[in-house]
Amino acid sequence: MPTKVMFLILKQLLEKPFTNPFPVKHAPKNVTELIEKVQKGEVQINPPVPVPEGFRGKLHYDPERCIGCRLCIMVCPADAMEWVPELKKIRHYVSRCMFCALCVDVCPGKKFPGEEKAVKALSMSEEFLLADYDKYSDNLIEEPPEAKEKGI
Amino acid sequence: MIEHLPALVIAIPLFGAFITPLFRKRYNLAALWAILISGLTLVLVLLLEYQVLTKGMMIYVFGADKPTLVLPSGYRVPIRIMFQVDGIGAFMAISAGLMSFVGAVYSYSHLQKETGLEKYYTLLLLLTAGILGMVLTGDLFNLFVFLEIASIAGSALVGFRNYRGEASEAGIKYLIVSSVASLMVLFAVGILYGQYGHLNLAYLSKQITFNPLDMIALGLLFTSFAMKCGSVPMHYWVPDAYTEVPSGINPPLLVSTYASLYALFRVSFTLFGKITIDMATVGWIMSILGVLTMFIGVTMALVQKDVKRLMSYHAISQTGYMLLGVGVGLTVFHDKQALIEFGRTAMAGGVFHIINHIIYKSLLLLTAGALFYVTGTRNLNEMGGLARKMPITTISFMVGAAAISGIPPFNGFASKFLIYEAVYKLNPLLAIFAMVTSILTLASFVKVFASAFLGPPLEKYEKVREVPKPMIVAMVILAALCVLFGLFPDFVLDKIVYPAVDALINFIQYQSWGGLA
Amino acid sequence: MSEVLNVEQVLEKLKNTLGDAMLSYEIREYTMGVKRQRKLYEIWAEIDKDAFRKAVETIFAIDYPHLHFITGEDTGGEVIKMIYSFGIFHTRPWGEISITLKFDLPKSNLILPTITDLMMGAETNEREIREMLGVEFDGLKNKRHLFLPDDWPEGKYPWRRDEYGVEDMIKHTHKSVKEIRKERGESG
Amino acid sequence: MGKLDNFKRSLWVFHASGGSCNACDIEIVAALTPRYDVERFGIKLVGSPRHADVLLVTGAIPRDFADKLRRVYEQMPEPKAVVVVGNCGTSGGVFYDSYNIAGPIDEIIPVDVYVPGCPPRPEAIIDAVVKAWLKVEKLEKKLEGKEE
Amino acid sequence: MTPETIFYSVAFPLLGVFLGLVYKGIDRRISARLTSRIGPPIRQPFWDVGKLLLKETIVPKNAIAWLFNAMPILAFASSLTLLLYIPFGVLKAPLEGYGDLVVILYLLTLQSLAMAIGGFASGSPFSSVGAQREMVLMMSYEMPLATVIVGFALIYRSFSLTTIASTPVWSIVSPLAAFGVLLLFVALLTVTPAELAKLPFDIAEAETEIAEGMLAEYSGRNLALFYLSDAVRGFAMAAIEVVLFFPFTLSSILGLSLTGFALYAVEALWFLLKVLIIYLLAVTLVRTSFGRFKIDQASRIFWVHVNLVALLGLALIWVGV
Amino acid sequence: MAKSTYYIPVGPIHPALKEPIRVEAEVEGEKIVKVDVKRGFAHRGIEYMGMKRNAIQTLYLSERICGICSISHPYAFVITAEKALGIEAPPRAQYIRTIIAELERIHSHILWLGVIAHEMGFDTLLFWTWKGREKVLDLLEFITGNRINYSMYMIGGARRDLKEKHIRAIKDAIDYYWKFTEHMKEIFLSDPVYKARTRNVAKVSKDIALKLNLVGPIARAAGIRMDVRQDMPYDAYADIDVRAVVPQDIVGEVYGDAYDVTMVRIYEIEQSLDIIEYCVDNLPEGKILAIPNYVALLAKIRRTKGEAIGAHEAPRGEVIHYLKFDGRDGPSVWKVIAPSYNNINSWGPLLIGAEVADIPIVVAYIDPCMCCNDRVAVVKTKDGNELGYTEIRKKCLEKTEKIRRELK
Ligand code: SF4
Ligand code: SF4
Ligand code: SF4
Ligand code: SF4
Ligand code: SF4
Ligand code: SF4
Ligand code: SF4
Ligand code: SF4
Repeated sequence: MPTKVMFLILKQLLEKPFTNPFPVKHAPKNVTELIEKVQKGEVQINPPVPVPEGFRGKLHYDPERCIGCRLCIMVCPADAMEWVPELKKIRHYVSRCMFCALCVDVCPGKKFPGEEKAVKALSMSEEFLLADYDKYSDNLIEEPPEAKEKGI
Repeated sequence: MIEHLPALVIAIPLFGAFITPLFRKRYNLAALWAILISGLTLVLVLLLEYQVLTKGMMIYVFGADKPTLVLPSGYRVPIRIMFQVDGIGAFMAISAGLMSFVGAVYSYSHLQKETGLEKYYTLLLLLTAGILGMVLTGDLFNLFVFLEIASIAGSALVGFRNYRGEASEAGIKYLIVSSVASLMVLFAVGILYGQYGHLNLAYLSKQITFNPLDMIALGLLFTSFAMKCGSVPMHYWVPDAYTEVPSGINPPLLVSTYASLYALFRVSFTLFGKITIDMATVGWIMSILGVLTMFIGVTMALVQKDVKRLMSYHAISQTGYMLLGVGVGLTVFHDKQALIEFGRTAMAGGVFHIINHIIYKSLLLLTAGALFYVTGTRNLNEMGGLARKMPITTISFMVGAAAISGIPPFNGFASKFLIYEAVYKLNPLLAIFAMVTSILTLASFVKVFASAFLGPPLEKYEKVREVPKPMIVAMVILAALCVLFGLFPDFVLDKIVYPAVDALINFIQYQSWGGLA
Repeated sequence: MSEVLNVEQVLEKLKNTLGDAMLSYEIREYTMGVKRQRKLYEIWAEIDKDAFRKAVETIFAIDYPHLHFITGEDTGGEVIKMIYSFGIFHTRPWGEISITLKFDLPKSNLILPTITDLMMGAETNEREIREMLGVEFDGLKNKRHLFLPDDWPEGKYPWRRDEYGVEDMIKHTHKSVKEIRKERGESG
Repeated sequence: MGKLDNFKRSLWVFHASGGSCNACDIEIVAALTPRYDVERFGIKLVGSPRHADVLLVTGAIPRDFADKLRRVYEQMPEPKAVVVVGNCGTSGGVFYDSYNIAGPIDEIIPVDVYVPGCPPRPEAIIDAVVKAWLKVEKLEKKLEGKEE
Repeated sequence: MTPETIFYSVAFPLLGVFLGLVYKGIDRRISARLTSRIGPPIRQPFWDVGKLLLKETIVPKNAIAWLFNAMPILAFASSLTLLLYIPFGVLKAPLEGYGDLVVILYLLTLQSLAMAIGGFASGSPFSSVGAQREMVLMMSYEMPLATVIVGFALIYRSFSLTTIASTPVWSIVSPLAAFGVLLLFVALLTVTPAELAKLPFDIAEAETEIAEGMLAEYSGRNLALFYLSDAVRGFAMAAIEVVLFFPFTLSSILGLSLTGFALYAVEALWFLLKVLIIYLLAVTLVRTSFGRFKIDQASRIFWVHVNLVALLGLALIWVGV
Repeated sequence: MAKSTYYIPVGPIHPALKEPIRVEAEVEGEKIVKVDVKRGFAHRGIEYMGMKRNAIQTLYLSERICGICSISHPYAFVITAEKALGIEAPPRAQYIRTIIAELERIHSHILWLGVIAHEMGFDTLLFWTWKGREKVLDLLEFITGNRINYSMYMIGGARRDLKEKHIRAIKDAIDYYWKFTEHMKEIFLSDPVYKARTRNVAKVSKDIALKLNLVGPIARAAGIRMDVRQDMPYDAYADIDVRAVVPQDIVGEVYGDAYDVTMVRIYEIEQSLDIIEYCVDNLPEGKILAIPNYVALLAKIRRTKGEAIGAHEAPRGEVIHYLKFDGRDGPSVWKVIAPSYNNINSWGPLLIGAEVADIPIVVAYIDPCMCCNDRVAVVKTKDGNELGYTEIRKKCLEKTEKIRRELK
């Protein structure tokens, strides 16, 4: 019984697949080797679907710019910011964040001498490939470097 | 000695039956006695078959100086009662001997809780004797007498558990059906006797002219035997009887049913064998009845919830295969070429199916009995998860179910395959129906299997154990036969089935008492 | 279909049937639209709790309503403020009039008549309120828990702000990495 | 050829969701659809935990769901892995101070890979697959090391 | 049994398993392409099986262990036996003469049956519903299947597949009967997805309805066996269709006069190609372009529509032969 | 079949339900004779949490009620809050909000079509529709910065403006979807299997729909002309005369079954396209936030007392919020009614007498939003297999340790 779907799929058979073959087309035999090769530049990885401008990826925190106003903590819906009283800075947990960028909106930031405008301490990066074995890994926590060193 | 075999085969169980009541209250002894007697009978019928195979048809004339003397000096007509054992008769006798033995073994522990067992075993042996008489006799009136014996013993057994209302009712039903059938037989016998003045089958078959009265006689015989073998549309008594009878009796009772089928074949092939014109019609009627029987039987079975009742409907359905196989043979009985091409095969299928069916259906009914034995119910909805408790019963059931559904390599396949292979040549629809029935049968048995044996364990059957040894032995014997017959069908076909079929086909030989006259 | 009334007429009907039981009432209007501004009307009424059933029946008599929600507020005092909101004349463009009934239900006698006999679908709402606030509905057939498990402890009602509340059941899932690092011995 | 080679290239996934907002769940489904097509890695969504190699969990796991999740995890045959998709499963996320959350998931069953995001893009889920492969390879190396 | 037969009996099943998996791989790849995806590599089924063999095999507490474990073996064994009855190109079937279409019918049934019993034996409600559906479905499609078989028996006056394969059916029937054969082909094509438990008749394994149905409780080695028997069955079914309806040899079409090994090789490849085409048509295309029917709808389709087609075909053949 | 009744638990983890809910069905053969729906496996107590947080946090919490139509709850929330606080969003923001909501409707309806096809094993259609859906997701990501959970709304406006490039992308997508919808109509409404599986399945009459308080496409498929965008318009809908899409207007007759729902949804996509076109063409100029400073906003909330009811027509039906501000920077009472809250009412009556195979369709056809639904806590008394749990917990900790060491 030929149906419309049949025509549809036959047409699709002739078209190029819609799939974006990120990162490689099929499962590689050995990923470790593959990654080494990629690092050496021998193999190219297919990029993911590009993110648009204004994409809300992992939050980037620049402690230098932070004035410790705690506005970000006030608005954060996910309690992703932790106040570090010893440093009067904050610590951000990527694994708690809901990527709403409210904190970015409210952050006043700091103006360094010679700059025209204050630059926010918080910004949204384009990084979104965040899978990790440990939710407390360094990659998933944004904090002033000394916070980790001193264990505060 | 050997020449007295046919008489001994009847005499031993009869003798056994009369002795059994002496074991009042000592039921175990009675059971052992019955096992002994039926075992002996089994040995005798096997010997009988051997004789028939090697020496040809056996004749035994009661009261004659020499048992083989059919026509004592000067007579042109046989006057004495005689047994005439040909292939098909011996074939049926084997079934009977085997099944009463198995039934007796099974009953040993199955019925321990009942009372009045000496009567039970008496009846069992009587039933055996009746069946054997029916299939061995060469005399029409004698056939009637043995039919009566088997019927009465049968109905008493059906009603054996008379403390159950259903059992008594089923017994009475069985008795009524049997009496009606017997009356019709008697009437037919009367018609024939009135016309030809003789009762000897072989002699009658030579004389028959097929005048209107004969036609009536044929009709009466056909109807009554069809009724007794549970063909549609007169199948209503079967489920009741099979369900209510103690499971140990199921095997011989099955044989007694097929003894009627035998009688039907005997009448159609031998008695009216030389009537060339209308045999095709009778054959067609038989085939169509067969298809209807198998189809109606199986559809009725699909909706049953009582295990034994369900299996009884399958028994009806399976009878259809036999009718179909033999019916197709009968249809082309007088078309030599077609007979050789497929008629004989079809008949072989039908006849082979008789013994196969007796074996696996007995097996199934015995497993049903085992289920009843441990659960105290026949309602499928109340059973479940028994496979882990009763592995041997489970396997026996699986073998039986596979066999009845015609799955290779079990015996059901062997005979059904012959039927498929031959039947489509007469009419393809017949084969399709036969195949579909098999599948429906399969579905139905999977259902039984699933609800009784599979599924999560039920609390109330926590303490259930496998059934006692004798029951297991009985089941295992039959299961083994299912497999053996399925694996080596050629042996069975050569040794007992084709001789039986040829006996039906070569009615001339029967008419001449094996050439003795 | 019943006759379409405007908001004043609806209010009039309510006033007529309830009489003194109508403690206070108000028609709120909201202007919607940028290019073509038009108005929407809502009736907010405070009633006596004994007149509740009558009020609902009146609404059903005007038009088969759409039940917006049933809720209640426990302000921590002696009463629970019940709020019933219905919409009538929905299915008509700009026509839906929302009627909100508010009344105080004393905690000493948290019993209300059901409205499931008038509207089957209200069962969900009533069962929710029953388990959330502990309000019994007289005539509610299915009293099994809706959201809460069947073995929910007696006398715990999540929306209550008194001793029947669930304040003690809160779990804060976030842990500071400070402790984690200490546990793992990663930092000094 | 490593012992777990076949395992790596044929991951069958069972998806359990409890107390998620569904965004992660639909991104998981999206990962199956033509744009991302994880089937090209041999990944298949299966309907029974008995067939699964990987348990994908989303959501903050309400208290009475925790039991179910544990049961599903136990039903899976070894070797198996757990991947948590989304921040509310990873840490509780926005639902951090509810009185009804048994999560985060790692307090209920052991987790192998986390996929932060709210919701993560389908590619991030694929990235998690790559991370899982790496983990399997590490395990493989260790097994080989032992055998020698 | 000659040594040759024994050799075939070992080699054929191995080859069959291999081909079954390859065809499954191709099927998945093409199906992916039909839906605009890249799809898994063709070797994927091998990895799947390897993976399953590596996994723990769990027997659920509620299951009846011995039956539960026996059924996958039965299914696999029967699918392997099935292969032994199929003539492979011009090669004769190892078991030719030992059985034929009817046996094949039963072997096909046996696999569904093993799955159903396994499902019942797992003691899970999903599996039981799945198994029940399988039984209902089986009852429904068996009649058209039987009709097809009887139809062929009518033409060849034999059930033997080798006899059937030796002469193309189209060359020995009248035009009327040829039309009948065509109808039988249509019926058989419709039965194929049901027989293989593929869409639109994968009712017994409906993932979204009853959690993979009969197989819900299976894992590890047992699941691998079912997986393999499913693969083999797919190949075998397509092969049977080729043997029944398109037994044309390449040499007869092109008039080649090959002998010996070359003949076998060429014909074997040709046969594989034909099987692939049928496989893609009857399985891949159909399963990709349909949704799942409900069990009663499927039942009705087979009992009424497909049966009518098949019986009409049979009638035409009967008249035409 | 032999056992006359089986007991089939569906869920809470079940392939048909990516979301947890438990339907316990007693089945005779294939017929369902008794149903019991157990909700509560997705309770996160959001309303409760919202009553403790500030309004901005609560607004974003409301976005996580549901990720499928992630903008619906924020939309209802901002409308309610604006009504209660007396804030009026700038016209441009109103139009932008409407555009986002309608884009979301497109993605959500296509999602539903794919899902219901998937429920009947029709994965081809799932793949095809979702392939088409990627376009609107890309567009939404382009506009808002994320594929799902757009974080676009704010009390008193919207957070991101539409630029020229966005408008171009929207127009492009609209063209694409006019064609795609046409295809969908052809394929869904003509496919024999699809029709066989949906026609007369999950059938509700108009009367029953009213009595069960059903909302959204299901109510409309039953012939009730209800649509918040028409009955109580807000934002840009107030300028457009939106009319409820009902089957009687499309084909002249009403079955109220899953097939009609399909039809309604497909035609609503077209309606959405019309609305977006109008909004894009008539987009007012101006600012997008009434109070751009969040701190000031929170301060205003703290100062204001008020209550209001607000509704938005989500893809699945009406979302109603009730908010009461009482001197805190967050709501003191927050009540959320999601469409599925009402629509799940239909499962009981619909499932009885249906077949097992229909469960997923009945369940999926209302497109349940358990997340919206289970707003309430479920706490179990402490018993059960505590031991098993501790063991797992131990294993889990050991494993963490191991992994951590391995990865060093
Ligand atoms: S992006 Fe949102 S959730 Fe994440 S830290 Fe900022 S405010 Fe909190
Ligand atoms: S990150 Fe920004 S908002 Fe947060 S404390 Fe620092 S300056 Fe203030
Ligand atoms: S992580 Fe975020 S997007 Fe994912 S389910 Fe949880 S709340 Fe939703
Ligand atoms: S200890 Fe490890 S395994 Fe356990 S919850 Fe934490 S991260 Fe997960
Ligand atoms: S209906 Fe949707 S959410 Fe539910 S299982 Fe199917 S695809 Fe998943
Ligand atoms: S129902 Fe929705 S809004 Fe309410 S608590 Fe649950 S998830 Fe949150
Ligand atoms: S209706 Fe459903 S999808 Fe829409 S916002 Fe509510 S929960 Fe989410
Ligand atoms: S359950 Fe409803 S609200 Fe929740 S994610 Fe699903 S559709 Fe959205």
